[in-house]
Amino acid sequence: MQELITRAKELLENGTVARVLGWKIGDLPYNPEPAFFETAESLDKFVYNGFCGANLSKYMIEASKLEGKTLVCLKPCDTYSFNQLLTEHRVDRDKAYIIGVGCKGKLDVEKIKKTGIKGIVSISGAEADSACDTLEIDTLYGKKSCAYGDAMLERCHVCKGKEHKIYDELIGESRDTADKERFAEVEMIEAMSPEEKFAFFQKELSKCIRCNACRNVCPACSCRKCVFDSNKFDSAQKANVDSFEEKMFHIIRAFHVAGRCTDCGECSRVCPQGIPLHLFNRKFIKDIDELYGDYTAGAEAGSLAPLTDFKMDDAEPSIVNERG
Amino acid sequence: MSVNNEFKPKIVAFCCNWCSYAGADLAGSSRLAYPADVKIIRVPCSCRVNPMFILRAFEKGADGVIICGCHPGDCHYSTGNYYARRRMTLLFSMLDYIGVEKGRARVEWVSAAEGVKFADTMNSFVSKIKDLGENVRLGDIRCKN
Amino acid sequence: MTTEKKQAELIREISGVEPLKCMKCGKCSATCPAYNEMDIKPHQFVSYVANENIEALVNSKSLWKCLSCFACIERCPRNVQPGKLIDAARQIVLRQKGGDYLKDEEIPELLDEELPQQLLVSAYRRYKR
Amino acid sequence: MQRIGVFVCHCGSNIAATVDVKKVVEVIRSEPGVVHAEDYQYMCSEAGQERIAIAVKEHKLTGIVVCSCSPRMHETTFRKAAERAGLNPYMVEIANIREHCSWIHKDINEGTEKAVILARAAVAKVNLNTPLYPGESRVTKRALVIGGGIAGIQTALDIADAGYEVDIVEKTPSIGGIMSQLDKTFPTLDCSACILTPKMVDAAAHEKIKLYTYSEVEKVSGFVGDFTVDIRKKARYVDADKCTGCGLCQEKCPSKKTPSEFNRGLGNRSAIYTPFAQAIPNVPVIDTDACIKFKTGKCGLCQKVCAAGAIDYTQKDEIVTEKYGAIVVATGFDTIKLDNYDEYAYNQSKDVITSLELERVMNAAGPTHGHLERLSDGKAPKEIVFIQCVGSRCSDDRGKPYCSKICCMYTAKHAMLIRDKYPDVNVTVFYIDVRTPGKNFDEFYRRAVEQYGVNYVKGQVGKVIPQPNGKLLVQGSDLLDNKQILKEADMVVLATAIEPNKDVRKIATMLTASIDTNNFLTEAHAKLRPVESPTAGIFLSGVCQGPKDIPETVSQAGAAAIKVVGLLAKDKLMTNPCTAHADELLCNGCSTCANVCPYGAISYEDKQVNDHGIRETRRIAVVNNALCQGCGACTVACPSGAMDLQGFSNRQILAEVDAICR
Repeated sequence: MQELITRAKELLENGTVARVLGWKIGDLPYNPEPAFFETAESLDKFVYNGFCGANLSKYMIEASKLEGKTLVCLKPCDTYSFNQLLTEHRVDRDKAYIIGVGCKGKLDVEKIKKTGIKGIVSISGAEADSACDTLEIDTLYGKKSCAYGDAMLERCHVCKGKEHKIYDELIGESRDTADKERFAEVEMIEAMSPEEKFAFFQKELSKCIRCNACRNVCPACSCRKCVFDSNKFDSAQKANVDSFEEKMFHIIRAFHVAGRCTDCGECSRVCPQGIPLHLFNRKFIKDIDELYGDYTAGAEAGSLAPLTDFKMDDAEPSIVNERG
Repeated sequence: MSVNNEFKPKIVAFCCNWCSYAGADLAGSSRLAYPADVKIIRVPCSCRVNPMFILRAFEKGADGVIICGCHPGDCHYSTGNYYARRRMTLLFSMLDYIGVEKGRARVEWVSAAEGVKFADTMNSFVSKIKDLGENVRLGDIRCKN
Repeated sequence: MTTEKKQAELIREISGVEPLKCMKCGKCSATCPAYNEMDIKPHQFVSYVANENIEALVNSKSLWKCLSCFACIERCPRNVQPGKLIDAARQIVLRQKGGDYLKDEEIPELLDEELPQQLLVSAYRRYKR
Repeated sequence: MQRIGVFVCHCGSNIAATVDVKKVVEVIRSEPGVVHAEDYQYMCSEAGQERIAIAVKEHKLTGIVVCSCSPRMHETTFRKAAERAGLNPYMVEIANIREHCSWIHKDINEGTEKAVILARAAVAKVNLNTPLYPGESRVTKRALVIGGGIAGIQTALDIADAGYEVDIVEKTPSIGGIMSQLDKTFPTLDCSACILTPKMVDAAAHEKIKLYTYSEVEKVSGFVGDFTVDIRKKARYVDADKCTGCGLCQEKCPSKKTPSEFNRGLGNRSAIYTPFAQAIPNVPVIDTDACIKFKTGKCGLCQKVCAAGAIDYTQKDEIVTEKYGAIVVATGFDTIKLDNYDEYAYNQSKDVITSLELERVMNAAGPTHGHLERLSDGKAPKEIVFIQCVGSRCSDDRGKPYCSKICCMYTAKHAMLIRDKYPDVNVTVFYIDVRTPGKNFDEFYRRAVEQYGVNYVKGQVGKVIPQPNGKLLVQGSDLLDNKQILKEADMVVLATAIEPNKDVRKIATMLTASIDTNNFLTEAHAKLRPVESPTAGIFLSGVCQGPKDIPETVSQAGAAAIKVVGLLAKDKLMTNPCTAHADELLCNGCSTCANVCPYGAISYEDKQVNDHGIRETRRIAVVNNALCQGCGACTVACPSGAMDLQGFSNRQILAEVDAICR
C-alpha cells in the first residue's frame, strides 16, 4: 500500500495526473469507500486492503469529463469493467492512468459476522501487502479469528483470474483465490423443479426494496437515465403495484447488461437485502457461453457483444424447452 | 355455466409485417380457424420486439406471448430475426430459470406463404397455454381492470 | 438399438468424426501410403461408419494396415479425417478383447534408445485399457 | 388528447357476417379519445372514403382508426383519404378485423368481442401517434463503378447508355480485369480479347464514361443519392495528354526484370510499362520500385527517347473529389494463395501451375507465345493432369468452403483446347463432381470426353511428387475403380479456388456495405434483391458478390446498372418516415445500436446538449433517415431506451399490449 501511495504522490506532484481515484479510510475498520484525492496530503487517508472491494471503473465515466488525467486503481476484475466501458465509449483511455493493483481476494464483513463474530473493533490480516491466511479480529468480546477464505466475497471464490487486462503500471502482488466452480450455483438452480425455482426467486426477490443500489454500483448499468426512470416505456419508477415489478426490473436489468456484464459481483456485494443478484447475470453468461461460444465481456476492448452478433445456425429459442 | 367457466387464455402475438403478419392474413383469407384468444400486434420485424413488451404483456395478464418472424435467412431486413432469435432465447431461458412454466412464451418462424403453418402454430400454442393454465407466476398479483 | 448402431455411434464419439461431412472426394485414399495393403480403402471407412456397417470394418485387414501416418487427416478438405475413424475402430476391437494389448511388464523389453518417447506414450494410451 | 374517429367496415358480409359491426361502433365510442364512430358497407369505396373526409371536418378529427381488412391491403388507401381530408397520413391506424377476425371465427359473439379488442388496441395506438413527414433527399445524377473488369465495364456502359454520367475507378493501369488475361472463353471458345477489347474501347470512347485508371477510392462519405468520394489518382509519371502510346519507352527501358502481373508472374516486364498490348488507356506507368531513375537518380532513358515529351518524373498523386448518387462495387476476384497446399508441389515445381497461369501459357501474347510447354525446361508435355477443387469446398482453414463455380467448365475448356491443338498429349482430369449447370454447359463437358477423349477420373489427388527426371508423379484415387493411381505427368494444372479481391474489405468498410465470412459482399435480399447491398445506394456487380462466370457476370452487371438507372432517374428520394430516432438526452453513445444496424444508418456525433441545466458535449447516435429502413433492431439493442422507432414507438406498442390484455 505504501508503494502505491508513494507512486500516487509522485504522479500527482510531477503533474502526470490531476487526481487519484482510490479508496478512503471509512468510519469502521471494514468499510473503506471510493474517493478522489487531489493533493498529496489528502492521500494520508488513502487505504487499500482486503475490504476495498468497490470497483472504481464506473467512476471513470465522470472522471473522463474532468480536466487532466485521473490515476485510477483497478483490481484485476475491475479492468474487465474498464475495458467494457472503453468498448462502449463511456470512458476516455487518454484521461486514465491505470495502476493495476494486486488482489488477494476481497472480504465481506457480512460473512465474518455470519460466523458469529460481533462487536468488531479492528481487523488485522486484511492489509494488501501482508494478507494472511487468518484474520485476527479484536472485538468488544475479546480476540477472535476467521479464515481469510471464509470471509471472502463469493465472487473471489470464482475469480476470473488475477491478470490485469488493461493498465499503465502494476503495483502489488496477487494471490489466486478461485476455489469454486463459477457456474455451480446457477446449475443448482437449473436443476430445480419449476416450483422450486419460482419459490427460490420469489423468496429472494420479495426482499427487494428497489433501493437501486445494484443499478447504481453496476459498471454496465451506466445509462445516463435508466429506462425504469424514464417515460419511454411507461415504466417510470413508482411504488410497486405488484410484486411482478421487481421481477421485471431484475430480469430487464440482467437482460440489458447481458453480454456486457463482466461478472464483477458488485450488485450482490452492495445489496442491502443480501439478494444474490449475480445469479441473474451469471445465468446469462452461462447461456451465452454454452449457446454462442465462450465470451468474456471486457477481456478485450472493442469486442462485439454476443447480443449484437449472430450466427446463421444459432440455436432456436425452443432449445430452452428441450434442455430439461 | 360450465361453458363460461372454460379457461379463455389471453394471448398476444407479435408478428413481423413482412412474413408472419402476411402469413396470418393468408390464414384468414384461406379461412383457417384458430382461437379468437390470439390477438396480433403488427411490428416491422421480430427484432423490434423488446423483452419489455413481453414482460409487460405478462404483467398485464397475458397467459401466453408468441413472437413470429420471417424464417432465418429470409428477414426483410436481412438480419433482424437473427438478433431476435438470440434475444428471445436468452429471455426465455431466464423465464425458465426463475420458475416460469416452459412454453408460455414462444418464437415461431412463419413465412408469408405459410397460412397453414400460422393457423397450426396458433392452435398448438393456444392448446399449450390451456394446458399450462392461467399465468400466475408472471402476473403474480394480477393487474385486473 | 442394434449393436452395430451402437458401435457406429461409439466410433463417432471416440473419433470425434462426423462422417456426414464427407464429400466423397477420395483424397484420403489418394494420399494413403498403405492403400494397396488395404481391403477396405480409407474413403470407404467413412461410408462404412455412416452406414453402420461396423462388423465388416472391425474384421477388415485394413484396420491393422493403417500406419497412423495421418496423411489423410492432414489433407482431408472437409475435416472428416478417416484416420481417426480407423483409430477408433481399433480401440473398439481392443476394448472388446478385454485384456490389455500391451502389458506393463512388456514395456522395458520394448524400450529402444532410438525410439521417440512419444511413440511409447501413444502406444500405451492406445493399447492399454 | 386526440380526437379519434373510428370507421368500422362491413366489407359486405365478409366482416358483418361474424362481427356485429353496430356493436363494435357502440362499444368503441366510450374508448378514451374517440369522438366519433360509424360503420359503413365498404369503407374502401369512394363513398366510404368520403365519409372519412366528412367526419374529419365535422368532428375536427386528429386521428383515425379504420376497422377493416388487412393494412397490407388498404392502409395506403385510407392514409391517402386522410391526407386529402387535411390530416397527416400517419395518423391513421388499421384494426384488421377481417383476415385476423371475421374470416377465421364462426361465432358472432366471439368475433365481435375480438373485433372490439383489436379496435381498442388501434385506438390506444392512435392516441400516441404523431404526424410523420417523409424526408426528401437529392440525387446526384452520376454513378461510380469501383473496378474496371468486365463487370464494371458492362455496368458502366449500361448506365451510360441510359444517359447518365458514370466514372470507373480501376486500381491497375488498364481496365480489362481478369477477363483480359483469359485466352478463350467457354462454352463457345471465342477468344477472350476479341470480345472484351471492343467493350473496353466503347467504355473509353463513351462521352458519358470517365475512366480513372491507376486510381483508388480513398474515402467515401454521404449516403444514397448524395455520396462524396475521394479518388486517389496515383502518379503515372507519364503525361496522358502528351503520350502517343508508341511504346518506345518500354522498349528502351533497361530495367526489364520485374515479374509481369498481367502474365501472372510467368514473364517479365519493364519498369515503365503498359500491362498488355490492348491496354486502355494505352499510357504506360512507371513502377518506381523497379525504375533505375527513381532508385538511383541515374538513367532517365525513357524521358530521352520520348518524342512527345510525356515523361514527367515530378508527377505527384492527385486526389479528386467527386459527387455520386449511386456506387457500384465490381471489385472482382483473384485466385487463392497455394502456400498451404504443399501436397500439390506448387511452390516446388515450375510445371505445377494454376489454371489462370495456363491461360497465359496458352495465350499468343503470353510468356510462351501460345506454345504449350513446360515452364521448367520448355519441353512439350505429353501427359497433363488437371486437379479440380484445389482449395474449393474445403472446410478446413486452408481453403474456401464454397464451390468456385467456374473451374469445372474452364478445365473442360483447357482439356479440349489442348487435345484439339496437340492430339498426342494425354489429358487426365481428377474430379470430385463435374458441375455443369448452364446453357450448353453439360454438352460442352461431354464433348471434351466423347469427342476429344479427355480422361476424367472420379477421385482426388493426394499428392504430387516432383521426380529427379523432371517428371511429376501424381498419386490419386479412382473411386469408381477403387484403385489408387500413380501417374507420371509432365505438367499439373490446379483448378485453384477463387476469392474476392483483397481490397474489398477495405472498400466495404468505406461504403458501410456488409460482407460475409468469405469476404463476398452481402446482397440486400438473397433472392429478391440480389444486386443491391443492404446499404442503400450501393450495388453489386460480378464476382464481388459470389463466384460467377462471364455470362452471369454480364447479366448481373446489367441488372446492377438498371437498378442504378432507376435510382438516378429520380429527382428526389422520399424517405420512409418510420425510422429510428435517438433521444439526445438519453443516448449513452455506446455504439450498441450501430453494431446491429444492417444499413450502417447510425453514426455518432459529438453534440452539445443541455440536460436539465448540465451543458456538456456528448457522443450521441444520429440516424440517417435516408438509410434507415425502420426495422427497429437498434431500439431493442439500446439499453436506455434512447432509440425509438417512429410509427412503432415503444409506448405505442405497449399501449396496444395494454389494450389487448385489459
